[in-house]
Amino acid sequence: MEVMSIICILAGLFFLIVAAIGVIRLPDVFSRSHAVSLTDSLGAFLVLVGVALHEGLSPSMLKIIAVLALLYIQNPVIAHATVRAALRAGLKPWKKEAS
Amino acid sequence: MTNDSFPSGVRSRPISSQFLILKTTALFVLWILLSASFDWIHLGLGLVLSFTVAWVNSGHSPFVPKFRLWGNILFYLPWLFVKIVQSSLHVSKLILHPSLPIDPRLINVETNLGHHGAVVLLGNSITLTPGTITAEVDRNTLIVHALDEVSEQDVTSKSIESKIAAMFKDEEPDL
Amino acid sequence: MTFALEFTLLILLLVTAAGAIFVKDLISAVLLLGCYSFFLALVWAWLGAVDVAFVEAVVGAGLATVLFLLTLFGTAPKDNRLRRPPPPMAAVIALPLLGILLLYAANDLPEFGDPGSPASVHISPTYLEQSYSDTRTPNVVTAVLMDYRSLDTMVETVVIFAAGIACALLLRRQTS
Amino acid sequence: MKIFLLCVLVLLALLIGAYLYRVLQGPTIFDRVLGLNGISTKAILLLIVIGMYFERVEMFVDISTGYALLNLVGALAVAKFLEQRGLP
Repeated sequence: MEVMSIICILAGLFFLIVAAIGVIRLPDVFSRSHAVSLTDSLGAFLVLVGVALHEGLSPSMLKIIAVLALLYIQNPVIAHATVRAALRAGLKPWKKEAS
Repeated sequence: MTNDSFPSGVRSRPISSQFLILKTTALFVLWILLSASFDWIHLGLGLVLSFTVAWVNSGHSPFVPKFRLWGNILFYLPWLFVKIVQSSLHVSKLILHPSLPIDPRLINVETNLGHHGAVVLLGNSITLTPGTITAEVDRNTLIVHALDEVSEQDVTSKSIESKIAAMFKDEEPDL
Repeated sequence: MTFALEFTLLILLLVTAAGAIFVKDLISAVLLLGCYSFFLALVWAWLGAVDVAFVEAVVGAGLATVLFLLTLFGTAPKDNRLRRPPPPMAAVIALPLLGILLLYAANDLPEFGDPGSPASVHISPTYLEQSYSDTRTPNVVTAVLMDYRSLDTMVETVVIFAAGIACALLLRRQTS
Repeated sequence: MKIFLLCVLVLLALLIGAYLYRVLQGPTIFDRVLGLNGISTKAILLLIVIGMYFERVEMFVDISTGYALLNLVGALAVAKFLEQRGLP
């Protein structure tokens, strides 16, 4: 169980690092939001599952699952709200130059 | 409590007792999770409070899924998760690639879902999948920002939409 | 070894605070203050003060951000730009000196978590041992705030309530 | 295990630095909002891993639930504000 939780946390950290690199490297708001949603949907999931596996069956595991459900419900809403605000404010998405 | 205070353009359903019970139950479960104590005082207080909050906030009750639909959604989630893992790997590959081979574009997606709940579910699924994000929703039209060609095909191939349409085929359209 | 996280968080705090001062428009400053509250709450949680961390998160990151934004809603759009004069020379010299003086004074404080420090021998053991049998409240901080000092807390609540009503009156939208 | 968790914590804090760079640097206000959302997700994770480090997860999970709920309110307020006000 311990090994499983360590593997889960490491895999989650990989996605978190990739997302952080993406947030720095990608060119504009719209593409950066993809990187952020990458973190939110898979990195956080794997880290939290790792912690829940470490805890075993207990009330705190249920609470962690509740936090996870909360993240999964709210993160798309926040990402959508931000991107919609950006689009309505008249930002143009970055385009690859025709080469 | 009537819904006369809403402007005429906004459609609002009357308070359904089903929705009230559902909301009370959800709030009560949250209360138990957060308090983690099982005295009579705590449980009774939680029940009263969650009912009060549900009652005060039941101005415009949204669509309440039937029991059958809940089951379908529960079976839909693992499938969505596999989808999320696939596209996460794809987006990671894009980001870690030295030359950053992205080609972002905005696409219009016309859907045939005639249901509020279905469109909300579709938009959330698209946003939750890395590589695509819903930027604007207007009834049956979604504007989606996709990171590259492969991500775009995720949306245009309508695999998510057909799945949701199969789930919602018994509901009467309300859009 | 355990200093690694503290140092990282404190450096993040410093960077955020400096950024909030030097950033150009007010909305960005509000967002940076939200970040600052997040980091401060993390520091509190790392030091073991979970209740303080909770209050910091609720008030600093949640309520304060929303209230600042409501205030910005009420102002004209061109006021969102920050026009700040450069800091006076005296402040640039005097404030770091004051900081060094405070650090020097903090040298005499007891160690973190020292069991023989005045704060942990005077009245804290009484609270820790007797609060549950006295008040039946499982959380010691709540017992101190709500039972031993309940009058104090009540008057504080009255003040906050009055301030809330004043804010609601000021921020009220004109319906006509 | 403790050493491993400490390394995870420090790594998460450094990742927050990347997002903070985006908040400080971001050309538009929306970049800053995006960075703030990323930071708050990381803060939730950090809190839970801190709880795991101290072996008192049940206490820290409560705070992270509060964080998550507040984060939603704050982010939606900012998004609504920007939608009505437009680009500053």
